[in-house]
Amino acid sequence: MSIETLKLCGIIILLAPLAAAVVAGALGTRVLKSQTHWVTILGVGSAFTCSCLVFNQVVGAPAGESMATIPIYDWIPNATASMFRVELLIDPLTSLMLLVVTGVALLVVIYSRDYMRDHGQPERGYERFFAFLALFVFSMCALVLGGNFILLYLGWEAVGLCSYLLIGFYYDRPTAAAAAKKAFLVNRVGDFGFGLGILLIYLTFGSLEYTAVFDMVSRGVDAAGNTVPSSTITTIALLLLCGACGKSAQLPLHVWLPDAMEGPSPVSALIHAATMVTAGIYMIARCGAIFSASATAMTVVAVIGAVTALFAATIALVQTDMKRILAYSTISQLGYMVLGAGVYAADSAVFHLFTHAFFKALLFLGAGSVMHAMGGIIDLRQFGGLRRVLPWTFRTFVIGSLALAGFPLFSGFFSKDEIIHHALTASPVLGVMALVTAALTAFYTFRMVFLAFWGRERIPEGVHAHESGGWMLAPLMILSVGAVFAGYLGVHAVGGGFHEFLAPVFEHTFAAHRHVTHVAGVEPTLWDEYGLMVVSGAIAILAIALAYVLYVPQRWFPALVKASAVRTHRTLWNKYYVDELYDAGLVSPARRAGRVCVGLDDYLIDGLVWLATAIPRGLGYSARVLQSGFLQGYGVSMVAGIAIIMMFVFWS
Amino acid sequence: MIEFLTSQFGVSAQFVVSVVLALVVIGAMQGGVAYCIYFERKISAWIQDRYGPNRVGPLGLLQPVADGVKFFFKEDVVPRHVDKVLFILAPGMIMFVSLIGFAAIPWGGQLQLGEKLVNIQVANPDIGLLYILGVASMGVYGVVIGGWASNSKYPFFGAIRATAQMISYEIPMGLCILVVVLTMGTLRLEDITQLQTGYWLGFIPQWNMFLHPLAFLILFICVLAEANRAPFDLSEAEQELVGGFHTEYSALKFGMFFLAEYGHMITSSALITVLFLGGWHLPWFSWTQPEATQWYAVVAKMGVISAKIVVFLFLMMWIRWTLPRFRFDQLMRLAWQRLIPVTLALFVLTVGLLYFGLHRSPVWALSGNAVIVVVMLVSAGTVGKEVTGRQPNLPRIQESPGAAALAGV
Amino acid sequence: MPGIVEYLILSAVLFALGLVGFLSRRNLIVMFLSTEVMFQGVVISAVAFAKFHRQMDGQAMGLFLLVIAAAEAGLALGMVVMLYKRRGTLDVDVWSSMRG
Amino acid sequence: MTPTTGHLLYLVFALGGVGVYLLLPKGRGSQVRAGAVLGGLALAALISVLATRIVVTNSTTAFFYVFSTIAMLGAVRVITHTKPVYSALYFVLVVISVAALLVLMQAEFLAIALIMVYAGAIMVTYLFVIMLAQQDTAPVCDRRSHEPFLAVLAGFVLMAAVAGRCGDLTTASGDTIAQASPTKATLVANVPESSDVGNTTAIGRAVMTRYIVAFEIAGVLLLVSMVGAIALAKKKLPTETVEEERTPIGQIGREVPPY
Repeated sequence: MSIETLKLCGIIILLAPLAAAVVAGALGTRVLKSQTHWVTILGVGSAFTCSCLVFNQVVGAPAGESMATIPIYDWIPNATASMFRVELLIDPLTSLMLLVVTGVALLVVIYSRDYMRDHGQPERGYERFFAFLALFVFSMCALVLGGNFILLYLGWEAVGLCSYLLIGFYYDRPTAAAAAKKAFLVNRVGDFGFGLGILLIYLTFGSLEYTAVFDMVSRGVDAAGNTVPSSTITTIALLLLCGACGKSAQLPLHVWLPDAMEGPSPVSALIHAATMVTAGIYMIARCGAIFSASATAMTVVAVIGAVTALFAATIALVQTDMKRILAYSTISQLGYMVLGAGVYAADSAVFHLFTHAFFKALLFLGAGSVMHAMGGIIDLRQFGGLRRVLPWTFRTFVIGSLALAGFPLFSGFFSKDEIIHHALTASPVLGVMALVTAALTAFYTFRMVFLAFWGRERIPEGVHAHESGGWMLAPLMILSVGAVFAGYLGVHAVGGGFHEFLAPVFEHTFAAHRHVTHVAGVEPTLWDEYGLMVVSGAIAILAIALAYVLYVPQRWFPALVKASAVRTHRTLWNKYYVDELYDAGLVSPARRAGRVCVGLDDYLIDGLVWLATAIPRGLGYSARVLQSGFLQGYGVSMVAGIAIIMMFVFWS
Repeated sequence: MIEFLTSQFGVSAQFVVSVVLALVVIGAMQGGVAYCIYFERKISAWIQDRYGPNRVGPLGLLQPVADGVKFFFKEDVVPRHVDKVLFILAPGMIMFVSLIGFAAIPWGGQLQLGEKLVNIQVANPDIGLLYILGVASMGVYGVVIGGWASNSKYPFFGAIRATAQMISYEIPMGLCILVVVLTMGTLRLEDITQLQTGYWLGFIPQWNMFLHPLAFLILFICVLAEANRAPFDLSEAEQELVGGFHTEYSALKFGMFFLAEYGHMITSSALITVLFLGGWHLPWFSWTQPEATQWYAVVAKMGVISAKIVVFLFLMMWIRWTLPRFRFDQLMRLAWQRLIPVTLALFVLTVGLLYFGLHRSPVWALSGNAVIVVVMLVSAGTVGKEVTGRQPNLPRIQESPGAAALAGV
Repeated sequence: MPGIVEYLILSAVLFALGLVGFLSRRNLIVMFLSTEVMFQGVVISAVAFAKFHRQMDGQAMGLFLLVIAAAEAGLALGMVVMLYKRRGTLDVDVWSSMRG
Repeated sequence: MTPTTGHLLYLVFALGGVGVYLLLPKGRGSQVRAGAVLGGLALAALISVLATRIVVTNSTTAFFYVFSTIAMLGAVRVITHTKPVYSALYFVLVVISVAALLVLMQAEFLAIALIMVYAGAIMVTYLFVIMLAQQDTAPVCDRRSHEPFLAVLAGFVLMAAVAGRCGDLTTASGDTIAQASPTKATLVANVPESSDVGNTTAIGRAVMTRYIVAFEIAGVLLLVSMVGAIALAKKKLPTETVEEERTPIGQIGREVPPY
C-alpha cells in the first residue's frame, strides 16, 4: 500500500462522512426522507472500511515505519509557517482511534435507524439527526487524523458543535435546550484553556506541527535552539489539560455530561461515551511528549483522574436514571483513563479507552433499547424485572455490565486492572482510590442491572413493552462480542499485542519517563500483576454479590440508606452540590454582574449617549417647526436667502 | 387725399392704406358674414329641395338685415347661474379672433401710388403666416370660455369637445402650412402669392394646389374642423348637446357666435386661397399679374380672390348639408391616426425635396404625394380601425359611405 | 426708445410677481400659472439681451425656454391631475406629509 | 437716471408690495380696494419713474408703456384672483402683451411662437384641467393664501434687489450694459440688428448652427415629456373607484337618467 493509497484512504475517511452530512442535510427533507440513514451508513461505512485498510497497513508496517505524515494541501499557500497546512498524521494511535470512532459510529448509525422511529414512522428531524451524526464522524476523524494542533483544534470545536446540536436535538424540549447550552458553555471554559495552550505552543516553538513540536519538547529547546524553561512546558500541559477536562468531563468541568443525556441514546453512546469524550484522553496521549516532560502536570493529571473516578462513582451509587448512572460511570471511567495517563501508562489508558468504547456504547445502546421499549421512560423506579420482556437486551446488557464492573475475564477487567496496577505502582493512595472506585463501579452497575431486570416484572402504565428489532439488536450483539473479547488484545498470555502495537507512539514519551514512578531496577514480579488481578476480580465479584443481596431479594436497602444516612444520601443524590456551587459561585455572580452591567449600560452609557444626542435632538426639535411640509414655506426661505445674497453682493 | 395726408401728418401712404383697408374689410366682413348666412340657408334649401328665405325683399335678400335687427332687439337673456364676466366676454373674444386674422391677408397685390408701391394688405409682417396661425390658435378660447361660463351641462360638453378637437386639428394644419412654408421659403403671404404666379410647361399655373394636392386637401379638412363646421361640428351638435357651447346664449351674443363662425370660414378660405390657389392670381389674365399695379388691376385682383373665397365657402356649405356628423372617436382617430401621420410624411417629403433642391419640382412633389397616398390607402385597410376611444360594449354602427370615404382620406 | 434697463426692470417685476404668486397661492394650478408668469419675465430678459447685445443667442434661449415650458406644462398638468384624483382637491396644503 | 432714482424705485416696490399683499386672497377681510389703489399707485409711480428718462417720442415707446402696464396688471391679477379660470385668462393677457413687447424688440418669430405655444396650447390645457377640477363653490385654497406676508416680503425684496440694481447700473443711457459687455465685440458681428435677413431666418440660423445640439436635445426633451405625460395620464390610481355598472344595451335610452 503506497503512501498515495494511504492518503486517498485518509481523504475518504474525512470526506465520505462530510459528503454524507451535506447530502443528508440538503436532500434529506425533500428527497430522501425516511431513507436518509442509508446516506449516513454509506458514508460512515466507507470511512470504516478505509479505517480498516489504514489499520491493516499500520499493523503490517515494519518496526519504526508505522508513522506517516501526509500533507494534503496548504491552507494558505506560501505562508511561511506550516501551521496552515492541512496534513494527516497516521500512526498506531490514530489508526486505532479511527477504528473505534468509525466502527462504533457505524454500529450506532445502524442502531439509530430503528431507534429514531416511533412505531415505524421516522421522528421529526430524522434527516437532521443523520446529517448531524455524519458531520460528527467527519469532525471526530478530523480531530484524530489531523497532523497539527490547528486541525486538532478544528476537530475539537467541530465535535463540540455536533455535540451541542445533538444534545439539543429535541430543541423544543426546554431541558434539552438548556443541556445543550450548558454543554457548550462548559466546554467553552475548557476550550479557552486549550486554545491558550495551543497559542502558547506556537508562541514558544513557532510551530504547530506535532512532529516538530514534540521533537523540540523532547529536546527541551525551541526552534531557535534556546532552552525552554520547564515552567513553560508545565503551563502548556496544564492549559491543554484544561481542554481535556472540558471535553472528557473531568472534575471541575464534568457537570455537562450527565445533562447531555438529554440527547437521543445513540448520541449518548457514540459521542458522550465512546468517542468524543475520549478526545481528551486522545489529546493527552498524543501530546505525551509535552505532558511527560512535566512531572507537575502529570501529578495534576493523575490526581484529577483519580478524584474524578471516585467522585463520579459515588454519585452513581444513588442515581435512579439509567442513563445518568451510565453518564457518571462514563465520567468515572474517563477518570480512570486520565489517571492512567497521569501515571505514565498512556498505553493502558488507551487500552481502557478501547475496551470502554465497546462496553459503554453497548450499555448506552442497551439502555436506549430499554428506553425504547419503555416508551421513553428511563427511571429505574418505574420499571423492573425486564429480564423476560427484553431477553436479548438483557443478555447484552449484562455482558456490558460485567465488562464495566471488571468481572474477571471480561474486557474491562483487563484494561482497568492495568491502570490500577500502574496507579498502585506510582502511588498507593491513587491505587487505593482506584480500587475503591472499582468496587463502587461493580456495585452501582449491578444495582442498575438488578433493579432493571430482576425482581417482579413492573412496566409503566400504558406502555407496550417489546423487544427491539434486528436493526437495534445486531449492533448490541456485535458490541457485546467486543465487550467480552476486546480485553484479550492486551493480554500477552493469549497473544494480545496491543501494547506492542502502541509502543512506537509512546516509547519516547510516557514509556521513557515511566522510570520516574517505577522504582528503578525493580521489575514487577508475577505476583505484582496477577495478585492484583485476583484482588480486583474478587472485589468486583464481592461488590456484585453485595448488590444482589441488597437489591434482589427484598428492597429494604434503599429505604434504610435513605433513613440512616440522610445527609450522605442527599449529598450524593444532589451530586455533591457541584451544580449548586457553580450556580452560587459563578452563575449567580455573573448574572448579578450582568444586571449591574445592564444597569450601567441603561443608565450610564445610554445616558451619555442620550446626552450626546440631546443637543442635536434639541436643535432638531427647534428646527422641526421649519420643516412645515408646505412646499411654499421652503420656497419662501429659499427666495429670502437669494434676495439677501443678492443684496449683499450688489451693495457691498 | 392720400398725398394730402402723407404731406400734412407725416404718415406713410402704407399706413393710410392699411387703416382704410382695415376699416373696409371689417365693414365688408360684417355684411359678408350676414350674407353668408343667407347663402347657407339658400344652399341648404337648394340641397333639400325647398325654397329657403324668400319673403323679406326680393329673393329674400333682405333677410340678413332682418336677422340683424332681430338679433339686436331680442331680449338678451343672461341666466342667473352663469359666470357673468366670462359669459359676456366669450362672444366678443370669438368675434375678435375671427376678425383680426384678416390683417395679414393680401387682398390685392401692390398699388402704385405716385412714386411708391403700397401693399393692399393691412399689414405685411415677416411672419404673416405665423401670425394667422397664432390667431387661429386663439380661436378656441371663445368656445371654451363660452361653454364653461354658461355653467351648464351641454355647453360644458361642447367646450370640452371643442378644446380637444381644435388642439388636435391644429397639428395637421400647422404641418400642412409648414409644407407650404418650406416650399415657398417665406412666411410673408404677399410673397407666397407672388411666388405662385408662374407657369409650368407654359400653361399650368404654379399654384401650390398642383404641387401638394394632399396638403391642400388636408388643410381644407383641418379648416373645417377648426371652424367647427359640419361634419366636425361636434361642439354644437344640436341633436346631442342642444346647441353645444352656445346653448345658453341668446340675442346679440348668440349672433356674435354665429357671425364669428362665418368670419372664421372666410378667413380660413382666404388663407387656403393664398397658400394653395395663388391668392389674387388668375392665369393668363394680365391684370392679375404681380406687375400690374394700377388701381383697376387691384380691383380685379380683389375680385379674383373674393371669387376664390366664395368658391370655398360654397364648398364648405355644400359639405355641411351633404355629410353627416362624425362620431367623436372617429373625429379623434381621423386626426391622430390618419392626418397627423400623413402630414408628417408630407413634411418629411418636403424636407427631402428641399435638401435636393427639388422643392418646386411638380414631378417629384406629385410622385411623392402619390406614394404617400398609396401607402396610406394600403394601411387604411389594415391598421388602426379598432384602436379608438369607442366604448367597448356599444352596438356597432354602420358607418356611412361618405364618412368612411372621408375617414379613409 | 426704451432701453435694456426698462425691459430688465419689467422682467424682474414679472418674475417677482410670479414668485410671490407661487409662494403664496395654495391652488396647485395657480401655482403653476405663477411659474409661467416667471417664465414670461425670463423670456423678456432673454430677448432684451438679444436685442441690446445685437445677437441672436437670447432669442435662441427664448425658444428653448418655450420648449422647457411646454415640457414642464405637460408633465406638471399630468401630475396635477393625478394629485387631484387622489385627494379630490387642488389645495397644495394637503400634500404636507413631509412635515417634520 | 439720477442717483435717487434707485431709491425711488425701492419706494415704488415697497408700495407695490403692500398693494399686492392687500390684494392677495386672505379669506374674510381682504382689503381689495385699498390694495388696488396702492397697487395702481405703485404702477403709476413705476411708469412715471421710468418716464423721467424715456419720453414718448414714437409709437414704440408708447406701445412699450401700454403693453408693459398690461403685462404687470395681468400678472398681478394672475396671482391675486380667487378663481383659477380668471387667473388663467389673465395669464393669456400677460402672454399676449409679452408677445407684443417681443415684437417691439424685433423678435416677431418668438412672439408668435409664444402665443401659439402658450396661449394656443398650454393655456388651453390648463383651462381644460381647471374646468374639470372646478367645484361649485370656491374652495378654501383659492380664498386663502399661504403666508402671504412672508411671500410678498421675500418676492418684493428680490424684485427690489434685481430691478433696483438694474436701475442703478445706468445713469444716462439704456445701452450702458450693452456697451460694457465684453462679448459684444466678438459676437455682434454674427447677426446685425437690421440686416437683409428677417428675424425668422436669423433665429433659424442661430438655432440650426450654434445651438444645433441644444435644439436636438430640446426636441428629445419634448418627446420624453410627452411620453411621461401620457404615462402619467394612463396610470391607474389606487383611489380610483371601479367602473360603474353599465346600463344593459337594451335599456339604453328607455329610461332617462335623472339629471
